[in-house]
Amino acid sequence: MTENNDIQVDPPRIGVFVCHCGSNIGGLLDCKKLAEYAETLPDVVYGEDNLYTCSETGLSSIKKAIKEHELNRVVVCSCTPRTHEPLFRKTVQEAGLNPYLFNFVNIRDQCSWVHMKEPEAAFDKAKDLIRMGAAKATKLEPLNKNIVNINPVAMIIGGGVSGMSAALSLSKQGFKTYLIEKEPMLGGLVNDLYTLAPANVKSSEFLEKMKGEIASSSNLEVFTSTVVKSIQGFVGQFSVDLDNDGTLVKVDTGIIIVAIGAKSLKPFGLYGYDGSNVVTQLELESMLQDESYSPKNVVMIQCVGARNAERNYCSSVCCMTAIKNALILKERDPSAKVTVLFRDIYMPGIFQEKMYKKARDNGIIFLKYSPEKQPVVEQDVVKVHNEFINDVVAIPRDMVVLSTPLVAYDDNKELGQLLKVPLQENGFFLEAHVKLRPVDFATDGIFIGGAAKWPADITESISQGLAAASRASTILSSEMLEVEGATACLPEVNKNLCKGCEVCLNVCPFKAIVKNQNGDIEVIQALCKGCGTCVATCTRKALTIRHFTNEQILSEIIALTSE
Amino acid sequence: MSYDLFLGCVIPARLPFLEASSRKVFQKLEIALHDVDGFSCCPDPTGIELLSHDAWLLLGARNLSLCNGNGGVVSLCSGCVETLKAVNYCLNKYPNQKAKINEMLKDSGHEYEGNVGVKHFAQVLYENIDKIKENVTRPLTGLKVAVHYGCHYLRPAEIIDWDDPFEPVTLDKIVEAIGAESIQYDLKMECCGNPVAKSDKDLSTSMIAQKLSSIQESGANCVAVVCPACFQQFDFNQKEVNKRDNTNFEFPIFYLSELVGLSFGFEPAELGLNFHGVKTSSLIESIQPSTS
Amino acid sequence: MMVQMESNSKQALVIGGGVAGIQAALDLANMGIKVHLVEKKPSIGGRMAQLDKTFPTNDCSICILAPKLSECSRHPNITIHSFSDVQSIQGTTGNFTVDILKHARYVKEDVCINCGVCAAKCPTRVDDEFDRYLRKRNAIYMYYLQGVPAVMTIDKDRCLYLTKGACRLCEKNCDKEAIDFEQQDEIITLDDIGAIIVATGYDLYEDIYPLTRYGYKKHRNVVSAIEFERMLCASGPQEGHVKRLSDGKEPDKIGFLQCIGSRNARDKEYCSSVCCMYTTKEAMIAHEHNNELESYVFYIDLRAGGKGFEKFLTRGEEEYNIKYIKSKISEIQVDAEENPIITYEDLESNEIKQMKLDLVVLATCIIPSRDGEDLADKLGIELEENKFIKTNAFFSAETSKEGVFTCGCAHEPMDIPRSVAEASAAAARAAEVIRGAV
Amino acid sequence: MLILVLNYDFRNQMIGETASLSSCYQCATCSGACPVALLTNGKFNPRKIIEEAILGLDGKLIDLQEPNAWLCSTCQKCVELCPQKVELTEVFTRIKNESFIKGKAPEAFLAQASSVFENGIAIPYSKPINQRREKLGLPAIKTADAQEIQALLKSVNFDSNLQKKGE
Repeated sequence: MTENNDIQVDPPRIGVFVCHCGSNIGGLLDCKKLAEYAETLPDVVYGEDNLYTCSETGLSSIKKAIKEHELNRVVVCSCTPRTHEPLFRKTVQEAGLNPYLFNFVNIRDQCSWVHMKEPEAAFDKAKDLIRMGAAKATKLEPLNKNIVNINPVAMIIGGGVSGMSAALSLSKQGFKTYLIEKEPMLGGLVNDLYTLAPANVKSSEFLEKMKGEIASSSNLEVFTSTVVKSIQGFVGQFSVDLDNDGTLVKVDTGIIIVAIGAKSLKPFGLYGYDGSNVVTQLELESMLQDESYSPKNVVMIQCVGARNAERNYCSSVCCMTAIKNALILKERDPSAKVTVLFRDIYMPGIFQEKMYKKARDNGIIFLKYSPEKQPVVEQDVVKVHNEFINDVVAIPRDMVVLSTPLVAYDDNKELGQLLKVPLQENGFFLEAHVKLRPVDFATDGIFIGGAAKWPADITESISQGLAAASRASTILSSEMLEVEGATACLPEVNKNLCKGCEVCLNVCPFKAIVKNQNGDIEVIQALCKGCGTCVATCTRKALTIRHFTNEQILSEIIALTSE
Repeated sequence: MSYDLFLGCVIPARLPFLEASSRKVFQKLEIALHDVDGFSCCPDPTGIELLSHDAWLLLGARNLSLCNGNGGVVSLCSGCVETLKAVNYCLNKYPNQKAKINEMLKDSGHEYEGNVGVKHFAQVLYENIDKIKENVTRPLTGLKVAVHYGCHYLRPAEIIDWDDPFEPVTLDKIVEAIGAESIQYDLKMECCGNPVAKSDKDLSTSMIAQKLSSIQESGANCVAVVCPACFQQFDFNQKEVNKRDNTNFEFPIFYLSELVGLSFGFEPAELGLNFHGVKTSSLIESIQPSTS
Repeated sequence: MMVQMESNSKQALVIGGGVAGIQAALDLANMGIKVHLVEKKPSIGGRMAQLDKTFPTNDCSICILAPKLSECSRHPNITIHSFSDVQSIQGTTGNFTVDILKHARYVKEDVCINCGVCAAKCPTRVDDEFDRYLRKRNAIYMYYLQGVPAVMTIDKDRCLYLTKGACRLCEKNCDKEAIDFEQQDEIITLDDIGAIIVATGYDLYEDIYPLTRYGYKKHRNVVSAIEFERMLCASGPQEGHVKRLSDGKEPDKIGFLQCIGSRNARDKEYCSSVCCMYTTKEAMIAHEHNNELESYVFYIDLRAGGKGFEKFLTRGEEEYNIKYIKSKISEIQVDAEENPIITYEDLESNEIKQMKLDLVVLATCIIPSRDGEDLADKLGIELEENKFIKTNAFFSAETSKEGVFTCGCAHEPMDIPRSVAEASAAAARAAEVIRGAV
Repeated sequence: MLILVLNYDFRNQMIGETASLSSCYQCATCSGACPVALLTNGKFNPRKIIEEAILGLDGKLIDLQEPNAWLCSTCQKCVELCPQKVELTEVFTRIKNESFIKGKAPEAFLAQASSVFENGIAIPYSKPINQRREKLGLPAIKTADAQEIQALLKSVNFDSNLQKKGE
């Protein structure tokens, strides 16, 4: 537990640390002067500037100052709590302070960056911000984090290769695992593929092996023809209602992994798409299942319905799919004439670039077109304006194959709502941080892998499935978990103010507020993210939010206007 | 050491003084050159090959089949060297072509195995650079040479298999070995433009004009070449450039063998320097005041 | 994490302390598994620590990495072995014994507080590797400002005392008595290693191959992308104000040349995967410093398949004055003012154009770690033809040896999100082995 | 308007035995490095020739001579720099060989070829040259028997193609 009773909380003794952030802040603002200014403020007993307060050097300096100057409040004036608050809280905690006796002042994103052209005004603003931060610090109260018990059970939604990989790993790690698939069989999109790039393996053989492993895992339970009806609870303690072919199944789980994949776009109305002589790559895959199928003149068109205003993204798997299929056609009949019309060839890395080279060397022709001058599919030929010679070339064809992007399932919206996780503009799931938290959701205990997040090939889907399993395992491996303490609550003394109007219930984006059996409003602490929406809307001022109390916020406003 | 000598067409029939200086230098270095009867045009890799690859391969193979010297064949011309090396390369890489060509050669009594080594005369000189140094009696101190490697001396590197295709050193080292200074210039590795004269004379003139300007900027006082096509382009066409562009380039153009010959103490007249388009005498006089 | 699940005595070894190795170590540690993280450099952080910003969000790289560095250093389940190499490995999956060679840094790690007094007193100035030789450091130095562990290291090849036997100014000036010239290289033996993750990242093409056709290292206004990254970086040698190395002038026109060394049958045949994107990011950041900047990106194919990448390129064109020109550049000339000049074909008009630039940035190829072959020998794993670690085509964490996993650029060039995801994937696989090995 | 149709036969002829042509990914290294392309501002364009060869556009390359492959200086810079090891000059040679067959070779090439056909060598020895050779102390040269060379050249139809000039 995080109680630190050994340090006297009153009267406030505040230490202020002003970070240069290299030259991000220090290049514009005189941080030394700001630290000196801070020392003139009420209750501030120590001020210091650091090149990088977040560096090990800066952090040990904070700890040293807490000891030497008997600080009981720490204010860091630097970047953003979004990335750095956990670090500084942990640091003061290590020095014996309650982590909530730390206050963050953002003088970078909200000052030095945005007022780059006005250094003097920015300096004054930084002083205001620091004064406000110190004033709030005097009002900070120690808080305890909430504890949640972890149910060491995993549930994966989606039984494609990504979900299967996640399920296998978690079950091998010893966790009871449920794998939910809406279709009657596992395998997802791979069921519809003939072979898998880049290793040219038959999809069916690949899937059989994986399904076999799943079948022989004793603690892994598969529900096919099953969809999620409702999800209650929070990290460590989710309870999920499943609809298994009409039967209600209740499952309790500690974590949830979303791996529902994506679907291939049907290009209705484009290039004379008819599903027989003008088909998608996915349809070609099933035609290739017939090993005698071997068309003579094939033209493939890339980026059909992608990289345009409506879908402003590269689906990243289509070039590889087209090239793989083109190579199969060439292997079946070396005299087959296969031309790929492309905008940019997306074949990054080692395996894929090599495949692209092999395709050219095997006689597959690649021809660049521009989105302004789209190819025209005619009866016997495809006419295309070739960017490389600035002329129109006619290519004989009996088959046209359209490479369409992977697009998000419509189901994403509904599942997103059930899970309370966001989607991005193209309808794919939005992870916590695109760079460093690629398989986490911002919501604790829920993870994402595979094409449901963004178009991904087999290798990446498997890798992300395993990654989600790893992230899930970090939670499932503990019996208990600490969650945010700066949450909303209905204090005992305010209970009589609440008239049960339920406005808070409806505005809470995390569905953290319920009316309990007694008809009283209750905030489920493990679900509350401390956003404050309920407090702002509470007509009776009954709800309050810890760490952002009225008193604390007023102290900032008063400090702002005091100079 | 001895080599068969492949003279090609241009040098013996148009620029025999280049042959003279080369023979003298080789003699001094005690490298024997055997004259072989019956060579045809190599044929020209910038002419005949472009019309008929088969004809080029056929005559090239025939020429190679006539060589029997122990050290292989040496040529004074980069074009001939390229043809002979490329024919070798091609026949050895594609046995079916070798069989076809030998079948065609059978009637005239020739057969080519594909095993004659081909060298450029500058390559032989470089391989004997220590001997060159020993023979220098009048170092060319004060000569600031813009070395022009020319394309076919170096490329295609896989076939020529000699110096670096873009950062060559051999000719510079020979120039330095005889006491002259090799001057770097921006367009050093560019083509002289000779081959395009057959299709666009003006373009060809522009190419040599560019090179000459670049050489002028560098402060060099003469140019060294190792190919008769380059030689003609630089030496005889300098006045074409001056006429067209109203410039006044007057760079003496030396064959590498001539420079080596001068450093060995041969008199300019012995080397045939008087046959050059751009006069060489005053420059030579300025660095080697005549003893006579 | 509060209460860890009881775990068996098997531990994990992660080789390489870049973002991939760090993520793998953190995941395993948070699962309750003890991890040894071995880094050959004096501090962990790897390449990501050298970057200025990261695409496509343009987050400050070190700012988002630093919390992870700290988390590693304070995590009770992680032991960082910095300035260390793997010496030898014995055993099989579930039961490896590993010898680590910890190089003497001549500074006591547990005593040094990184106050910097020693460096201020050190008389020897040498080129700083972390800053790509664009700045000097002292013979006693921090590998980089935010480095973890945050302790000094003495460069034994440059230290006056260690090379010539006289000086010891650092020692005299260290209040903490942290300097220890008697320190020796030491072998640390780790028993009970259940699984190994190799996350050794990549090396830079320009450190090995000469690039003479581009005048790299000859023309001062031709720099490599990582150098430009340091030039852009607020904590870098130019403090984020990009200046030409020849004359200190702020560039108004920058050429970015793609595929330098890569996608080339004479050189590295593979695609480095990340250059189209980081080039766009670099051009954007440079534009934020100088609104007059024109950027020209010379490419073969624009490869923007990741999440939000295509949009990122569009933003570059529309808002940051970036022009993308499909033409590979094979040569750089310079004029008398050392302005790079390039010749290229404009495919729209089929004209051949020459462009005078203020600065050229080379997007050089990602190449396998130079120590890769040696390490692969010790581990008994296979490399593929380019000398990256050979992996299963579909299960990218699997090397040719059971119990040894890999992630990130050690096996194929890739961006940070994929490296991080792969790191977690490798951690999952390592955890399976360790937990199944009871 | 000329309709350009992808002609596989011509493409295959252009690919030839070495097959390096098909590796091209149109990066434009060649056109950016070519000295003739620069001087003609892209009128001669090695990249475009290669793309047309890949697509088998004989109508462009042979009938229209667009771009004109005869302008190549054979400097081999492109061959050396091509990141896909395409033997560009070899492809140009195939185009020019085909043009020769179709009577589309420039006059100066035909003149040189005629001399080789007639004499076995490109430049016959004139009297003044022989005198000069003597003065320089050079030996007399015995070149190939012209009849023999003619017979060999006839075996590859060199003579009949030579007659096609101006057709």
